[in-house]
Amino acid sequence: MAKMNMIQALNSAMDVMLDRDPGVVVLGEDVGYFGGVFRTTDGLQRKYGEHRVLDTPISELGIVASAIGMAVNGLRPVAEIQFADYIYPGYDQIVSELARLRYRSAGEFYAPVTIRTPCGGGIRGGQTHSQSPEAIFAHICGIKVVMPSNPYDAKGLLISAIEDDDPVIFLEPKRLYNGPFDGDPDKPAVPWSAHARGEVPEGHYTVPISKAEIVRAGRDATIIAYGTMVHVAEAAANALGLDAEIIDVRTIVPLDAETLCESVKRTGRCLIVHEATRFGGFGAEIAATVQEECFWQLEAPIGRVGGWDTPYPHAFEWEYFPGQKRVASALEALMSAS
Amino acid sequence: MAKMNMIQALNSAMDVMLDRDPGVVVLGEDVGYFGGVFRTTDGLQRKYGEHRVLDTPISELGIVASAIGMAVNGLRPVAEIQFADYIYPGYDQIVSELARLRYRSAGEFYAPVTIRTPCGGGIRGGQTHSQSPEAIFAHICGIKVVMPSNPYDAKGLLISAIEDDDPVIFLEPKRLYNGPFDGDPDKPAVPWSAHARGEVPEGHYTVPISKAEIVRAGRDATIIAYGTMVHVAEAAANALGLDAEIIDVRTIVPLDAETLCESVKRTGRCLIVHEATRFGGFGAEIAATVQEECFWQLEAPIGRVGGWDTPYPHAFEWEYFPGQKRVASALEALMSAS
Amino acid sequence: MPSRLRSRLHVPKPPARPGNKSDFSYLKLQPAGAQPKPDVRISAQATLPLATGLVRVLDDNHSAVGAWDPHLEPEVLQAGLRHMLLTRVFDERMQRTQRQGRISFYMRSYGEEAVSVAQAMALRPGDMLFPSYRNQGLYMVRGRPLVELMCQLLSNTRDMCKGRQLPVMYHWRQGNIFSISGNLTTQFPQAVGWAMAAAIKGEDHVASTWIGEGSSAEGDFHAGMVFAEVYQAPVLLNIVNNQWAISTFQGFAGGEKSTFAARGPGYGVPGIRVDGNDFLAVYAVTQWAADRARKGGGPTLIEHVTYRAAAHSTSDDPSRYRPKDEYLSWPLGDPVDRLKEHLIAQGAWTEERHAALTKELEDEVGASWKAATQYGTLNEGPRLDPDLMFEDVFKDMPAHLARQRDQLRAERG
Amino acid sequence: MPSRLRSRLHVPKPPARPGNKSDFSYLKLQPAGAQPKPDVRISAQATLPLATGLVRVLDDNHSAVGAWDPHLEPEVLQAGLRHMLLTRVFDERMQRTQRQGRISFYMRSYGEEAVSVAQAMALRPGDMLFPSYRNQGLYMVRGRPLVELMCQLLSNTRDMCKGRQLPVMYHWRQGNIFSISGNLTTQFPQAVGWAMAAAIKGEDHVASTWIGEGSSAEGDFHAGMVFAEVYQAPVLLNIVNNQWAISTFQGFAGGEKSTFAARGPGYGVPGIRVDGNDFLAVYAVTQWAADRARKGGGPTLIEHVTYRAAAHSTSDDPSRYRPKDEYLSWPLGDPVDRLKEHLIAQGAWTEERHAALTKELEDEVGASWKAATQYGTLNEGPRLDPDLMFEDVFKDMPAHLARQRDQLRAERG
Ligand SMILES: Cc1ncc(C[n+]2csc(CCOP(=O)(O)OP(=O)(O)O)c2C)c(N)n1
Ligand SMILES: Cc1ncc(C[n+]2csc(CCOP(=O)(O)OP(=O)(O)O)c2C)c(N)n1
Ligand SMILES: [Mg+2]
Ligand SMILES: [Mg+2]
Repeated sequence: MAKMNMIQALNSAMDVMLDRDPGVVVLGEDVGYFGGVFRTTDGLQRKYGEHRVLDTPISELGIVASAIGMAVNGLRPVAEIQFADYIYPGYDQIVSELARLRYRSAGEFYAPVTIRTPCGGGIRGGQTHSQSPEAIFAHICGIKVVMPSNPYDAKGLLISAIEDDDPVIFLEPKRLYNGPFDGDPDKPAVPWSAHARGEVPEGHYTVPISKAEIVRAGRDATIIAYGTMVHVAEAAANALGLDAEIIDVRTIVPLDAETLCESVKRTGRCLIVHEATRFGGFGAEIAATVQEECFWQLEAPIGRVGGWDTPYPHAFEWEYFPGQKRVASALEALMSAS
Repeated sequence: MAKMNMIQALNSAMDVMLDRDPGVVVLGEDVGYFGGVFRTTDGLQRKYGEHRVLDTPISELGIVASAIGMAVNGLRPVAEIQFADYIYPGYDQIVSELARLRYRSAGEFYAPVTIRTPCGGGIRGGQTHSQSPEAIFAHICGIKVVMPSNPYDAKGLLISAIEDDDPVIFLEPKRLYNGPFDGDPDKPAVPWSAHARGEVPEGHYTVPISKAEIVRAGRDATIIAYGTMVHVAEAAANALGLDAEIIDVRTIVPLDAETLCESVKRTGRCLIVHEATRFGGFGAEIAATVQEECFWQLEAPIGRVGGWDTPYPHAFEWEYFPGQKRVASALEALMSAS
Repeated sequence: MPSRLRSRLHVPKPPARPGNKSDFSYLKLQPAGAQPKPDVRISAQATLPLATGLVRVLDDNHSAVGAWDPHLEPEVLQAGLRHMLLTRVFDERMQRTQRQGRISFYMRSYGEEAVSVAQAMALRPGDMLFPSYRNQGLYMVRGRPLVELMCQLLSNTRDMCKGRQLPVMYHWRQGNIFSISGNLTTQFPQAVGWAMAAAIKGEDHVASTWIGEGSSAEGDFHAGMVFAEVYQAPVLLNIVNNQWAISTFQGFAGGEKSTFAARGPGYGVPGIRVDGNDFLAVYAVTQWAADRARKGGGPTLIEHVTYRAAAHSTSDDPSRYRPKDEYLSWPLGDPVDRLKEHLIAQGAWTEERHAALTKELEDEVGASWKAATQYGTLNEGPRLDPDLMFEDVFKDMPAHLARQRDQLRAERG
Repeated sequence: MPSRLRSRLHVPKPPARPGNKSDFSYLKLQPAGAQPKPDVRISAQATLPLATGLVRVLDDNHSAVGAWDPHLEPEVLQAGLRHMLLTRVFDERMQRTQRQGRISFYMRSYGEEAVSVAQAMALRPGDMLFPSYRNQGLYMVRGRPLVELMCQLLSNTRDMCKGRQLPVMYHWRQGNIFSISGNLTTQFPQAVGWAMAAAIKGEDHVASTWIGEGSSAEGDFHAGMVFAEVYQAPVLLNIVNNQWAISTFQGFAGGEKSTFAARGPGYGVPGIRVDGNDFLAVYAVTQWAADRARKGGGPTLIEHVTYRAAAHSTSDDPSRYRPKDEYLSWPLGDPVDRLKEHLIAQGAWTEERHAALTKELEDEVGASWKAATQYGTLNEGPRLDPDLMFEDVFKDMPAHLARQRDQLRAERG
């Protein structure tokens, strides 16, 4: 096992797959010679050549569309969108084409494309380098949506995504690239090498898509989170000394509702935490499902914590970010409700 | 008062506004000389000239972007997207620009653009003429989202939208264009002239944005719906002889949560019905909010009925459509839960 | 807004509206044989005369003239005539069945048959086609049984799309024809991606894609052009300029001050404007562009000048926005008639054989229709199993869809 | 996939990578004065030589030559020099403050100052500007106090964006400069819409918009071109080809087989390629295009050939992907130096005056910085009220945002 941060783990996943499968190609803005603005594809072009690791024109539409065409011609493209905030010009190709192709052609054509894109805030990126758009993909049938919270999962899930014959939107919480982040920007940064999930096998392995993970067992409440918020939730629960069960959703579509509901049925209380704006966010789907399945076991209203329903403002990054305080006060409300 | 169907009511709203405000312009594919593929803009170019009612190139991106530019230059554009299924190429301009302009410029610039677009199924349109994409706009902060269920509201809400200084996505359930539709395709079509809400004033009036309407008072349960589903819900409740309160949401953003929750607190039971795919749909937001606000009054899990989580298939239109049967069985489950 | 000022906005106007006399004087034409045929290694810039002129082979006396004459054997031309005629007969029959309420929707390619037929014939079977909804001729050439197309139109138990798509939204993996999308222009950059993959794999196949001139306004057009140029992808990028996009004429897509083909050289992509109703010219241009692509010369943008003789679709009534008989004065004639007259002039065809062929094809279409309706129509059984609705959303059905499938089963009793 | 086959994909390669000698031989240049200056009523097609050639006025002897010489008074040139120098001094100082951690991010326009400055000077105050993030010279010309720009960079209590935008994402309603977006190219078709509205209102104003050559690959570029051509919108469409888009050189945006300006005639829009480091040439071309637009001639596409002398942003390290000293061999020189030498050659400037001006501007920038930081910095007070976060999402704050504002107040104690 090696120590890897999330960038290295993602790089390793692509490296493994480029090596195993000559059909795998990597493409995106600045991903080739330069190795990506976050260096996630560093060294891959040197190793596999500029015909398998492609710099592209600045057109997210063109990146998605050409990846679809390549996939239909037998390749297995891994496309990078430089920031999730810039995925919208490719939205039509994702929604109307990538997600629909298998269905509309009754399975004759399909496009095993993985779209990787850094998401989330906490890096002073302002409103156009901080978004978490998982909900606008979760609502689109025909596409899988994944968000890892640590290097081990990141590599295993990315390999699963590339091997999957369905298209996958692979959202990378960029605040976690270098280390776990518990929501407190004033604390010194912790590297992944100090974390168990920073131990990553060098070779091929998979983490299954559509399986949530119970990160920590607990009895008093269930906290459902994904991406950066898994770490924030854990810190908030610890700060309160709460015996909370913490679940990392990992796969947003298809959602592992069973694992979530089974836990809530045991604890009777549920808080959902994500970084995306709250209104109409994916937390709503989780809440709606949980109340449906666990109504008779619920002892308190399901809580939801998210980003405020505003753009992500540059100067108010930490007032905006759903940090430990916001999670903790939601937990307190959750535990005191009766 | 005149009898109008929904197309005539929408046409009348634009007519009134083109007449009152020389800054109002109407633009879109085929909307000018031809009067629109649904004839919603029929006669407007003849009346106001081809510089105020513009045919455009086939570019939803260009339609939204040019409308933003026009709005910044003092006009009040009403843009038509021919089908809601074709709005995605304009999604980046809507999300990153139209919705964000006021915020990012601290109020110095804003774009009072109304985007009208026919949505929903029931007209044998197959998967690319039947979609209901309200959820992917509801999650985007900075844009209002409206969906009327009858001619009177359609005209009053469209005038409000055009007069509103915020951008508005105005979704028109096309199955309601010619008459109310209760979900039964085998029954003879009913025209709006036979319906109270087909009585529409000829001149200027408004229906306020962000106010839901209690369509029918009731004590046993609250059914929350919008667009076509208001009529289906009513028919299903009638068929069961249920004394349900039926609420037409009308404005999806900003949501009139107060009216919804006040009702559910009274009835203790809640069913949410929309035509869009269920997973991650706007019903999830309503359910999440209602369970939060009304937890202690709820006597049963909140139910959600929507389209299946598949594209809208041409041959299975009525198996797909969330019709009276699906609503009725959800109501039965709702009423029998205990 | 000061209303006393006069608007300076330019608003394109079609030359004729209902009630006016048709007027095609805006069309820049050239006589057959006027354009030289350059070597396929020509630079993009040097194609500008080809992109603003008009490649034609068939002259007014029905002879094939000039450098672009592909010198095809009579048998090839007869096959082309047959495919075009079959396309037309098929379209007419399907239009009628729609009028009778037996299919929900239809779109004809009347007047544009040469584009799909000549191009499919000039390409190889291994070349991949990314069509729009008005390229049914591709299926005729590649030989898909009519019954299979009809079953799609009927959404019946043998529907290749399993009931999921509107009529005409075919696909054919085995025949290398891509799935048609309801969303315009999306296939254009996808074809480029397919061609990039062919190049990456070192294969010899080319891709070919078709969009309408109206559709060329979408951003997908631009992405396709840029990616094709940057990677020199082996792809034929076709704009079928049939003068109309539903109710708006080609000036609303940017055709007033330039040709569509001329955009090519601007992007560094060779452009050719061809008489789309001239089977021989379309064939020759396609052959040239495919040859260029196979030799590593990269993409070619081809504008086919033609006319949408029929309504946009069965939902459309063109008499509301253009003179009813405009097609009769279309200066480039009818593609079927022109090839027929050429063959007759060559002594390789007769009116009698033409009539007989027409009858034969009508019978074939009629018999196919009969066979197809056995498998059900939209309104009459047998019907597809509604369970199919939940398949192919993903490769494997996830739990929530299985639950919904069961729920529908219960609902249906 | 058969790996024995050799890929035929063309992959653009920049002429030099780190460690190589710089090589600009790919650049098609022309001497100053080579291009004739046509009447503004010229057709789009006839501009092709302008679009593939290069309009230059300043020759190697620092003289202004040829038909495009705008014959500006020395005072105007001196003002231009001052604005360019101010832009450069401002950029350098802000870069340093970022390195000191006092602002979070910065983007310089080093080497490209002539584009914004000459264009803003050639336009009228009522003309509306839709810039990218690398057009700070527009603000210098239109006279926005530096303190106000700095307060934006600092996200402090006087930040025009109320803390909501990254540094450099300015806007200025009063000065007719539109809000900068983080999303590339979106402003391009918006400017066309603004110009359409000016035409609809019968007004005389033109719009001008700027994008990088890399950004021109986005679909928004195409929408802007098509709408501009169709409605003949009075708009200047500028592509600033500074050879690089972060790490990818201009060949990845489609610059290998054509110029960016040449796309114009393809669309039916006049195109001009101009030496972007030649103040006089940029001024003259802008004047010409604005005059054309005001006379109802419609849009012009202008490609400015220049070089991004600095890093993409403070987050970038260009030595990873291009020779470190590439700018020193850039064949079109430095815009500030060239105008300075021209003025000196004319006897309207001296090295001493230049040194004094530089010092004066450095002092001005220094004093402004001092003043700006009084209103707070990103890390030190005073700070903007976080309540502002919830304003301007909508014109009036809806209930759910008011509730969230209250929740944040409670959270902050
Ligand atoms: C993205 C998108 N926008 C709008 C439409 C509606 N629509 C369908 S066909 C059509 C006209 C297309 O015209 P053209 O490209 O010229 O093709 P033609 O029908 O003439 O073959 C329009 C606007 C659509 N299908 N997709
Ligand atoms: C839609 C979108 N995609 C990607 C980015 C990331 N990005 C920011 S600047 C840039 C390069 C732009 O290059 P160019 O247009 O040449 O402008 P320059 O920086 O050279 O002035 C990229 C890819 C973005 N901001 N928006
Ligand atoms: Mg057309
Ligand atoms: Mg650049």
